[in-house]
Amino acid sequence: MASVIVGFKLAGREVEVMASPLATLQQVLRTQLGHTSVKDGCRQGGCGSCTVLVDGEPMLSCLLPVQDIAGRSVTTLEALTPAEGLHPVQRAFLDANGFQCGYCTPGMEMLAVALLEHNPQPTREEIEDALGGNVCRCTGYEPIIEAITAATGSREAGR
Amino acid sequence: MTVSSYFLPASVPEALGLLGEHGPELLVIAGGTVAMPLINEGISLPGRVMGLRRAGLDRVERAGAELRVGATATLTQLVGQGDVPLLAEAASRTASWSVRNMATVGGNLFTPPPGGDVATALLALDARVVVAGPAGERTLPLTAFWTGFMTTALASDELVTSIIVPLDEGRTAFLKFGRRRANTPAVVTVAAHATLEHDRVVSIRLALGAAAPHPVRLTRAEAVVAGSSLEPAVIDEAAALAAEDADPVADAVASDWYRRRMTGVFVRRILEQLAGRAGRDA
Amino acid sequence: MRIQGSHRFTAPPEAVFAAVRDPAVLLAVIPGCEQVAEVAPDEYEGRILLRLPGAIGSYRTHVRLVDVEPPVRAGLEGRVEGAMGTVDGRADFVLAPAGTGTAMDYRGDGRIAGPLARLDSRFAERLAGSLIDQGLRALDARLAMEDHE
Amino acid sequence: MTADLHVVGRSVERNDGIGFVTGRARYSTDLVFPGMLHLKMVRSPVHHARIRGVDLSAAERVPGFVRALTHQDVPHNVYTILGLIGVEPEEEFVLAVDRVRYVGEPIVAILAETEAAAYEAVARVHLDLEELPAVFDMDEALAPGAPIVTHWGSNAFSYDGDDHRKVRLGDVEAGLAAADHIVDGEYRSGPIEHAPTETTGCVAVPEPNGRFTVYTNTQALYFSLDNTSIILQLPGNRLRFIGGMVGGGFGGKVDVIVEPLATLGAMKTGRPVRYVYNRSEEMQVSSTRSPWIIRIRDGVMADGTIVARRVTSYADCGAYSRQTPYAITKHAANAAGPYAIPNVAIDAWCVFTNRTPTSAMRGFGVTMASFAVEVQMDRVAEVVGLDPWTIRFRNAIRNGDIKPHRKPAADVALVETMQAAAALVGHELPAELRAMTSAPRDQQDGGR
Repeated sequence: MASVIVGFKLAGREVEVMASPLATLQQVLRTQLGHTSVKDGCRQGGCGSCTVLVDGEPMLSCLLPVQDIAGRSVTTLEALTPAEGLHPVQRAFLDANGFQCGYCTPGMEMLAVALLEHNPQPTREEIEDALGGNVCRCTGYEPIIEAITAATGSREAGR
Repeated sequence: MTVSSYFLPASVPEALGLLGEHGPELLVIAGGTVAMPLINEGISLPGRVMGLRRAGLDRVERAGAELRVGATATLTQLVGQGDVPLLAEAASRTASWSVRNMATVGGNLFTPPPGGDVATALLALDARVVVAGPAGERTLPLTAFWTGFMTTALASDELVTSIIVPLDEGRTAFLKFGRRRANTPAVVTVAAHATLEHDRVVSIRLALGAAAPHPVRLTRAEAVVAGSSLEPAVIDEAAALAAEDADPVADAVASDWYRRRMTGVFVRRILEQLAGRAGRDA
Repeated sequence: MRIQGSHRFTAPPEAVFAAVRDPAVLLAVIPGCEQVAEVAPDEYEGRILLRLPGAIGSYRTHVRLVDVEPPVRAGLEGRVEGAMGTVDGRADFVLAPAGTGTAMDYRGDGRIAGPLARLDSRFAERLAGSLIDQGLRALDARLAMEDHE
Repeated sequence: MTADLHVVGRSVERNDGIGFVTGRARYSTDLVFPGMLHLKMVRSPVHHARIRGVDLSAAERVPGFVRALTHQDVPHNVYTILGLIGVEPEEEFVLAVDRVRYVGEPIVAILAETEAAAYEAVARVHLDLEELPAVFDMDEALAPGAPIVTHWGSNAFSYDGDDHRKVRLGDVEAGLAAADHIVDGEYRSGPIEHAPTETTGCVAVPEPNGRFTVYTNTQALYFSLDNTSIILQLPGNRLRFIGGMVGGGFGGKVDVIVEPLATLGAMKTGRPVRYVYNRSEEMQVSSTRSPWIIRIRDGVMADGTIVARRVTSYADCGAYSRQTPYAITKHAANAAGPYAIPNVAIDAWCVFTNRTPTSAMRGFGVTMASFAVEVQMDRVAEVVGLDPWTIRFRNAIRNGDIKPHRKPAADVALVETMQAAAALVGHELPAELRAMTSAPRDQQDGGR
């Protein structure tokens, strides 16, 4: 088993990791780079808890060999969290109580961020469709949809 | 098995070279959405894996009267193209946004049932598969691609490189029935392409997914519909034949009985849609 | 893993039975089959390739015909073995004249061991059924062709 | 007055909320330690079998294999969940000895340097199993001649020397005989998996002082600690359990399944051991809510008064009892519903089958009772020609009423709750129902 060195951009910084063949981006982020906001709910592409942005597009890091994204730019929730205070989407999730156990929350937020980049004023149906791949087992989806809806407002207000 | 090598060829010749060198035990993946879940849980234990994400097969381009879709073009790319609305719709109804950003069109041809919604649409569009091997390229119609459950006409030293979709005039329709609205495997999927002259059906292709070992054309239903004006009696007969010709299995999504019933219901609905009539209840 | 099914051949039972005992025919009709050799009377070894994520690889196959009663019935006992595991099993088929052709009924039972056993059992049964069905269809086509020659 | 309150009537930010929305909340399965080993389980591929042999030789040759744990390595090889709450007998092994009773039952634990190596070694363990007949249906399991799942020769759990849990009040036969109407109902439910988003798991770390620190997502930290202490025969002061972060539980993470073996692995290797279910294990192996069959026969007078209720319930506990016998006791106490019925007989069976063991889930034996009883109440209302509100108000339990387990009811508020619910949904109740209260029957009008 020959490990390989893979370089990519994480939170705007160049990183290099030593990865075993076919190691996933999820494994590398969680076990080598300390980005444990990237969760590990199923490793089957079924729960969305490991959602990260690759060049701004949401992808499931559990299904993505890290070698495949060499040279590309990866964004996790660690990258979005300001040194002080919260990202507007985080603020909205906190205000709406869009979490209970918190395990699905980072994936939900990453997806919400990507959605609002593509579509700053999504309808409720568009939010529901976008969240189709992210599973929550505690709160139900209503407070999460409320949070994202509120985040559209706060983005507007912040401009 | 601990994966000893993961290859990421930068071209088709390089990929074919690796396939020739390492033989049939080289697992080929593209988007990873089918194979990686099995590898992650230790169900699949490949020693060597080849990924096609960087092999330069991800273009979607219009060439004359055809749309050429690279094998590793993502479902999101299909959603974004405007030449074939049926394909955009089928792709948009497949899996979730994040999965569509990864899953490939070529990979959809190999997805175990009840997957393959895009493949079902491609079948209705009479698409052809371009296959590269040591002896060069060959093209085969999609109808000849699948040979059985999880088996294809692809030789062990060949790769699918692109899918060619004819840009035929005609009406199309796509219906997928799942247990929820988004990110759901199909109970049944039906796709149709028809040319009509006034009210008369000149030609029709009806494809069924999720209720057969692989996407299939419903040839007996097509024969009944061709030449008709989609009268209610014709639609009834076609729907009944389709339900008869379905070859479904029971899985966690639906029972075989239910899939057969729903095949009839959704073939009826798609034909009513083609006829421009609002659906009747089954 | 249990398999069961039936198939109709256009050729008569004698021809079908003879074909099943001919390594050259087996090589041609078994999907993914790369080589077959008769290692003893009614005993064959071969290699089959599978390209599936959960079952990828090349499998050594050893099959012995037992309880042979031409052209009516026979059993196939054997073992399929590869890096991903083994399948030990036995299948029995019965041939009966049906018009000018043959009706075949078969059933079998296999024990899967090793990594292969982790595949969903319905998936494995369906795959086995599909491979057998393809083989029998190919056999039928081949016999029909010979008939016309 | 509310102006003086800081919390009541206000929305309060959760003190753990910042950790959740920033992803900084630290779950036990996020933790990585230098030299950490991965534990993966060899599980039964069949529903019921005698174990003739286990061959580890091919697994031991897998690069990265460190060691295996078998039943012989476990100091006290039996789960003691029920023992801790006084329910016996203990019957589930930590690692199977000579028999497996459900698909997924743990047989051998593999410790390896990487998860991939652990998976491969697991796949290479050869099990020699003699398959036995299995039973999956509760009625069949209780019928004569059924394959017996337990080691004591019956597919029923024993309560106080009886083969099921009994609750009796008054004379149910006399009550049924005197009734104007008999209303029968049968209610069934399937098993339900909790499906927490974070799968069950823990990391056990050996400390320089001879103790073991176990980071776990259990819902019941001290339950897990006590069980691990008993199973490993280690005094509790050598175990330090750190929990509190549960990525979804709902009752599914109280079974104490992963901590004892992870800790044993750490003891045997001197290295941190991570034992986390993958998604398939969570769905297939972790316990579920029991499937139930509940049969209710009511004797009802023409005015809607229920004078007798017989409830016969069956809960499928799967191959091992875990917490289901306790759930059935709770069920039996509640199976007649929150109604004042003078004659009640409740018979609740805990049935063993070769299905995945069942255990606690939200409501714990009472959820299905409520479902069955409330649908039954609607049926009773239909039979006597009353609306669903009236039938419930007339029979609602009030302070001082005797409950089926013969304790007087105190501090009940069913009548008031229903009045508030009616107001919330805009349903106007008749004056008779609006006038009712939960005060003892001899202190108010409208009592019967």
